[in-house]
Amino acid sequence: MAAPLSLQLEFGGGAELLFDGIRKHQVTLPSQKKPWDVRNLLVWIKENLLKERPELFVQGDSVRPGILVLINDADWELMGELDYLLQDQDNVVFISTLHGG
Amino acid sequence: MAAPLSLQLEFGGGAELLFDGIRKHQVTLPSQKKPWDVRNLLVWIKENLLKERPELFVQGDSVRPGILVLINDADWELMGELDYLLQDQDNVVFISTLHGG
Amino acid sequence: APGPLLPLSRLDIRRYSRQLVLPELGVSGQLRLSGSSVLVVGCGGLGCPVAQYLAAAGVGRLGLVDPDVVELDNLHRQVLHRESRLGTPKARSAASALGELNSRVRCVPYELALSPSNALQLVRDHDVVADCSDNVPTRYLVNDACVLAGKPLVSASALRLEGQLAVYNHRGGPCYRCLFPKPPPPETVTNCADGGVLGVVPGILGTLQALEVIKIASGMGATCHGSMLLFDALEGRFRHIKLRPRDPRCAVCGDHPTVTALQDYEEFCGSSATDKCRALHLL
Amino acid sequence: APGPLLPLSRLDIRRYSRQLVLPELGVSGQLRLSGSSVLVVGCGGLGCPVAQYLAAAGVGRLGLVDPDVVELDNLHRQVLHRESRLGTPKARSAASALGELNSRVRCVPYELALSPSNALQLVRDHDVVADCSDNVPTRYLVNDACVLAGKPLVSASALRLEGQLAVYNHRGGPCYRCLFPKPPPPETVTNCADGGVLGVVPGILGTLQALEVIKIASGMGATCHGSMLLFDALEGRFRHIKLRPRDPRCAVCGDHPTVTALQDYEEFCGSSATDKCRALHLL
Ligand SMILES: [Zn+2]
Ligand SMILES: [Zn+2]
Repeated sequence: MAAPLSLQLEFGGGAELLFDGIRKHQVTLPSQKKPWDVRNLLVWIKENLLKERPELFVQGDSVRPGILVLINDADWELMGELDYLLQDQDNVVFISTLHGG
Repeated sequence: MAAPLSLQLEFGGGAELLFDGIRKHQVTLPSQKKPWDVRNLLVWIKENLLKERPELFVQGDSVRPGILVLINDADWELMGELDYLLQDQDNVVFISTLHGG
Repeated sequence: APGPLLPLSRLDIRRYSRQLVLPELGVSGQLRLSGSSVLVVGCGGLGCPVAQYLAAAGVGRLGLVDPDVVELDNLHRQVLHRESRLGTPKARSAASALGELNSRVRCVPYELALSPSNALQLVRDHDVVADCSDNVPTRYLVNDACVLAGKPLVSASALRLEGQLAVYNHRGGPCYRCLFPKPPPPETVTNCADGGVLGVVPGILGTLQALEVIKIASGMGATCHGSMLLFDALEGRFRHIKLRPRDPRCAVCGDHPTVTALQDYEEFCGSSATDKCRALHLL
Repeated sequence: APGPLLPLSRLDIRRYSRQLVLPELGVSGQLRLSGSSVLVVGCGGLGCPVAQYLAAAGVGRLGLVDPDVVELDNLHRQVLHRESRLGTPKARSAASALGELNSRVRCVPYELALSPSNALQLVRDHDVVADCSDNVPTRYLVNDACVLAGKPLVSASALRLEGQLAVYNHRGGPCYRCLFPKPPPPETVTNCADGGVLGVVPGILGTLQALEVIKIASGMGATCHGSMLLFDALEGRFRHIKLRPRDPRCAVCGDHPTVTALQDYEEFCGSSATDKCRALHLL
């Protein structure tokens, strides 16, 4: 059994608008048999935080194109993307790319 | 006996010019009987790092007016100033206030 | 004092439409902005971008203070001025450029050096003060005038490849003297003439300074108070510093202030209030 | 291609004296700057401060691309333009303002939209590209043209109270497509017209973008490559993000690229290359 995990989730660049405009969420993931990875986290967010229009946030089992995921201020690609095993107190940021000038 | 301490020292705002223009110094303070505080650190810097004109950096047992000291990104006044007991891996910044516009 | 909150005209709504749609600002924030006045002390490397973005955003009135005239070695960073205005007082040159950008803003040039005899009245006549000056005595003068007049002070500075930004005397936070009770020894102070400055560095600090002014004047709230922003252009890196609280023993904003009127700041600092010469004792 | 390194005139030495004294720049850096050319794609909220500080710093030649004319709702953030230039092409308005600031810089207005048919030649004619555009298809077009022409790309964006900055295709680092291989669904993209933008936010991002261009063009070295800077104006906070390396499977900069010529980017993105209307399928 993996113990419950405390995470700080942040949404920015407009992605926060899918979460009632709230940028910072302190969340606790319940304990589960397998360790929590980012793939599980996305499902958990979709089921527990996302209020509407999930297609604007997730696509398949990943985030939709144009959202950058940061784990402790590093591009998630450097951390293993969906397979990254979350640690207690991790900071995970979902940021929509901006195109305005 | 206090064990040796590894510190990152940084100088900026012009204070680096007293240290051969080098901004970041990774230093190890030797073990000594009493724990290292910032007061001791200033003496150590004066004796080991400061090349010339110590009066432009220290005044009495403290830094000269116009230098802000930061311990782990917080104003040293919040940490106890000269009496703060240094911890291994602390980051200590000495920054000269700028006045230009 | 804030002016009356006149409704936005149809042209104002067009002009500011891109920021009116922001829920954080909205019509009420824009009205507070256009009802507010800001004193910009110094129309140089910092003052130019500050005044430019405050005028564009629709601050009601801008007081522009500078005793100097435009010189050729200003133009690499003082972007409101022009080759055709070389020799013109900077405050007038800035006011004229701002008028072309936004004629709805009242720009008042003050072609003079801020001094103990005029500072308090000028500061009292505005809601927020932006310190864009270039020397130590003026930094203390502006601070003390803001404390005595009860005005928030957004202070920035830039030199070589570095910059610093802080909000003082705001919402119970510290003032400049709380941090720096004693002025630096004159021989340790470098000015832009001696030390140089990459022109875009005051541009970066000035735009950040304008943002903090806009947040205070529009009521969006300035989160920069109680903290300082440091910028290192060579590394391209920002650092957020947590500052000490207000010092109850501060000479000017403390519980028992000893500075209750403006002083002689050139004497206090041992240096002259111009960027041109470093220390009085060198004269 | 870089021009010949002409020596600095006596007036140049006066004009740039405050940055010539910086050991990090010096005469050799200034000469590289004045021998270099920069393409600024977009003369709006980002392009104005970028071009302003590049011209002030003494870049040799500035190409200014924008298909639009100056409108009243631009003036809260597009600080090179003026009320008297409403209706004038932005590229021309910007070039004219820059000429008044620094007549030593050659400013070439291109009153056109960057397109697959003209982008490659324009990018090839400059040493560094600043993407100050306002829509998704142009962002991919600029990126691909920079990769095909082998030019560094300094890219910034701003919306509402946020901004982002990165250097792409530089010193072996990633390109825009390495990070974003697929364009965002058009219905998820907000532009400044719909979402709004606080005017000073592109001012902050644009000055930071100008700094990165100056560092690359003068050879001071851009430390921003391989990282992204995020700015949140409400919190007044910067965040430095470590980015992935170049993707060897990237469609345009990878080891076996499939994009070897410019494409139809409006089709690729499913949206139009203007800030005005959001998605082609909505037309
Ligand atoms: Zn105080
Ligand atoms: Zn790529």
